[in-house]
Amino acid sequence: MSDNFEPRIVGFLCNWCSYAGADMTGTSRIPYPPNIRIIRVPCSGRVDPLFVLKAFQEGADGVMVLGCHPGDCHYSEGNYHARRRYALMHRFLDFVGIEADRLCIDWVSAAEGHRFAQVVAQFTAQVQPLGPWNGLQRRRR
Amino acid sequence: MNERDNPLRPYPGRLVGIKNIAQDIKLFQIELKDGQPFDYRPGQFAFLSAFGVGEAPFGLASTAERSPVLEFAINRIGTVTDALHSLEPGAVVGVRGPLGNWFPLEEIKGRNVVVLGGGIGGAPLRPVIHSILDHRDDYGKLTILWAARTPSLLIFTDEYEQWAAAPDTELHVTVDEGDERWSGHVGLITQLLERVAPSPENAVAIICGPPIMIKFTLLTLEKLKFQPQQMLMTLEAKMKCGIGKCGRCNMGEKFVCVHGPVFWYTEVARFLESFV
Amino acid sequence: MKLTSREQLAAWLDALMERATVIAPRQVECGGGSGTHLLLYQPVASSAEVVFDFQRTAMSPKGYFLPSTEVLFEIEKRSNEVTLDEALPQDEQVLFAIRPCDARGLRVLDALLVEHEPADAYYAQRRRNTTLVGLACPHLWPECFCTAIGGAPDDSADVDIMLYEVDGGYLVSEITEKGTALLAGLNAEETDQPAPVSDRSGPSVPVLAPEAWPALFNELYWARLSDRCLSCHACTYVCPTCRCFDVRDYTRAAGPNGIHIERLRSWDSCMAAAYRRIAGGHNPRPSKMHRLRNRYYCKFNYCPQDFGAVACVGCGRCIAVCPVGIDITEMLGEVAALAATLEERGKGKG
Amino acid sequence: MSESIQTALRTRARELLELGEVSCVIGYERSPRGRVRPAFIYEPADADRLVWDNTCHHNLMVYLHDRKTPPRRGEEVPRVAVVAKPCDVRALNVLLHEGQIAREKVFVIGVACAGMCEEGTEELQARCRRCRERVPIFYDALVGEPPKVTAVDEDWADVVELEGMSAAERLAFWTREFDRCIRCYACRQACPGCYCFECMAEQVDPLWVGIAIELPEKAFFHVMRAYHLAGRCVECNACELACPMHIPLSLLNRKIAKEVEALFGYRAGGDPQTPPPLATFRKDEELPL
Repeated sequence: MSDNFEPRIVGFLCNWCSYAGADMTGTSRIPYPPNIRIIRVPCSGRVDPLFVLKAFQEGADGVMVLGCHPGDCHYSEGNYHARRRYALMHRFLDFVGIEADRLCIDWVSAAEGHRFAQVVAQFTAQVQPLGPWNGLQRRRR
Repeated sequence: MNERDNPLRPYPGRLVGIKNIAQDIKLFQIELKDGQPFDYRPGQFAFLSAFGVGEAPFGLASTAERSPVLEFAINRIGTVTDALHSLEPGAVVGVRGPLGNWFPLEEIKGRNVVVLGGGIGGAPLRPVIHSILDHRDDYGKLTILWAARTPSLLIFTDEYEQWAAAPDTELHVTVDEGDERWSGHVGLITQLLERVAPSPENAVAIICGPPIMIKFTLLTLEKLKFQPQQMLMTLEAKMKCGIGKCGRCNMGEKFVCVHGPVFWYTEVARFLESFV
Repeated sequence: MKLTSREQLAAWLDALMERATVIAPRQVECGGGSGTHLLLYQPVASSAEVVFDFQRTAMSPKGYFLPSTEVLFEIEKRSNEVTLDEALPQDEQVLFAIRPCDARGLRVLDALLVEHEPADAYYAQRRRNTTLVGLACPHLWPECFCTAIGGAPDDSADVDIMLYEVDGGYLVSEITEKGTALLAGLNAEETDQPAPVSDRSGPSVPVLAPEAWPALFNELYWARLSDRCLSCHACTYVCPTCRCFDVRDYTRAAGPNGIHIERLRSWDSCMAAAYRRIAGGHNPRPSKMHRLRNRYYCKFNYCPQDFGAVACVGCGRCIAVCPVGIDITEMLGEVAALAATLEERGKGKG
Repeated sequence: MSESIQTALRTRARELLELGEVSCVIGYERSPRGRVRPAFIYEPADADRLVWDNTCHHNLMVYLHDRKTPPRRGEEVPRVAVVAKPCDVRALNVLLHEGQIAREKVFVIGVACAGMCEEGTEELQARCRRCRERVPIFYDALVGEPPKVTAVDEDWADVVELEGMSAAERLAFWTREFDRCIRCYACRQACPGCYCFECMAEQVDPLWVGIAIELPEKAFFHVMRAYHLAGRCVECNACELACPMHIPLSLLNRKIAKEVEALFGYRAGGDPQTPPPLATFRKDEELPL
């Protein structure tokens, strides 16, 4: 894959932690890859696997789900559910041909501006060599 | 190919006016672009497209006689109506029609007319009322029974005064459930109908509303000695084409879109499938 | 009548593929080498792909006239301006080896979609653009009952060209001018040999006359019959005459110059629970009894009244495909028996 | 063996109907074409229509969803009897856990099962060769003796084979398979675990999938359906057997079952108490992400 491919990444960010973390990254003027398109969600537990698959079908090359660190969920257990869900989803999507490396679930707190930048950079670098995702999509007529 | 040859093609119309007429109900005024001919009669319907979402059928709430502008009263209840409600004046919508049959207003000239409208079902009855009012001498007594679940759901309230003031015309309004500002009748349209008790003598009843309202209104009319051949109704069904192809709106062998939406009770009573 | 060999027929097909899309029975491998196959009408790139000897395809060829999904309009929307483009099909198609029952299915669809005005422009255009090359069945196959419903395994009424397999190749009968034109280039010799008559013996399936159906509408029978129905869409999708559809818009791309929308039409099925449910939740056909009964009435009572044709051609696909063994011929038999019983009972009372 | 089971089934069904214990017995019968299909017996005299053999593969639990509400408003939900193989009972367990079925409304006629055969052969279905549960976990009446069948070890060979491919090869595989789908929903309708009032595939607001019968919609439906059955699918294979396009749906379900077992040590339908793995969690668990 060409080196100048810029993956399109959709990030589902929990309102109470990673979204605020991303804010912190911005206000602290920490650079991070512009590849991520952020969608704010109330909790990582709200991220239905439907959203992830839909994102892939609508043109995402990678999808991130970022929630509160285990134990810190604003709703006490949403991220525990998300953890189980995506541990499985990961492996399943890989099985139908969407490489496991295109999906990431991680934890970023509201105070971790640096960590947010780092996680996004890491994931972008991980998706980049995979090239664009265009499987299971509509045939051009 | 001639554009007219594709019956699924919508024609662009511009929203020239949008009025809030009740809770979640707006009156859309549409001017067809490029002078597209659109000859329609009371009772007919058209498909409106909210481009990007899809199209759905709506009864025409206006008469060609009063204005070249087409009017539709639309309740926000599904995806298409939701999209229509989000539009601003000036927006372009698609119009496909007119479709279906119409009220036999010529046929019932000289007779007393009882109009029974329930909720948004009043929309296709407005052209009936307008036509009768505009040709007042051609018809006998006009009795309008108008109902909604709550006062905030009553449609065309700004016209009530005018309707009631017309010669030989009565307007009775009821709501299932009143509020602190409501001083009118409270109760179902069937109760109102029993109270008003219009005479079946030389009369025709015209009904539109939710299926359950039509069902019980028919029963009450029967109690008042209306015969099936004196009752007209317009039915609603899910439709995708409006031209008898998509197969969705049949009641037995009848398609609401082409054999209706206006039916005599005598026809409906012969349907294999119930409309409720 | 002409006589041609399979090799000559194949050569003609290969030449035809240069100028038209040829759709023919093709073996499709399933499950990645698990050994199962399906026979489907598909566009073919070479006569080598064509299966000449077959019973029936899993799907009827109706999808080449009323596609499972098609674009009705391409719509461009810029602030308050909208332009609409009809996406009318232009390609010339040849449907090779269509069975007489499937061709008859197109006649039913014609009655509904073309003759019943206004005509469906898309379907009508595809019909005009397509030449039908029929292939007679030597006899009825398992589940077939075309003869019970007015058809025949060698009925050439609805095709442009009819092929009959005979010793040494195929007899070619030119039915229409369109067919004659298509045959140009076929290497064949004139022959006096008459078309073989297929064996018409098949199951005896009594088909109740359309006017006899309404009396049975409220019988408990329909609830009992539909007990095992799963309310899936399989029978309606494989059926050569089912034509219900849904229409919806899709926004495909949005840019600074506006958005690109497609208005799509897709197959839909009267078996779906939500098929008649209106915005607001009311559903006049709430149970699977209502829906299965409607399907059969549509075929044997409504369509004859509305469009002048029984909407069943006896292809047997719905029987073969039903995961729970609902059998339209069994239903027809039971309905006829039920009608007879009711009539007896009526006489008894009279 | 089949014959004695069949006789016992008929006797039991007749009894239940005669005593008025149940309004209907859901079992299997032979169609006039000779194939086994679901049967609904309402009269004791019809009990002899019931059959049992190694082609009774339908999971009849799916029909219990039709009987969750009374036939007329205000009436009581009638009790039914249902013929259940061990795998079917696991599906029933899932439904019981999810509060779909009232246990007292179902009389389970459990059948000791020697396995079902592949269509038109005498060869056991792969899932039946692996089955270690020849007698249902629970029942109200048991018919038949535990058969002496030695189960082969579960090696997930079918799943492992696909796992061994490259992602691109897997994508090509599933593109080919999903492409044949006609969106007839036979898989979903045959599945006891798929009982949503409105399936995400047909939901219009929000519109997740849409009406098109094209690859994206087909793939979306199958992937999400399999995922929705994670920890709930009992591998009865009703979906695959119902599929008119021969899509190897069991591969999707089994991949998930394999991962669910590896991650959470859970197998669906074991009992009506344990919540499925995606409806619960452990705070201290370490999951590979």
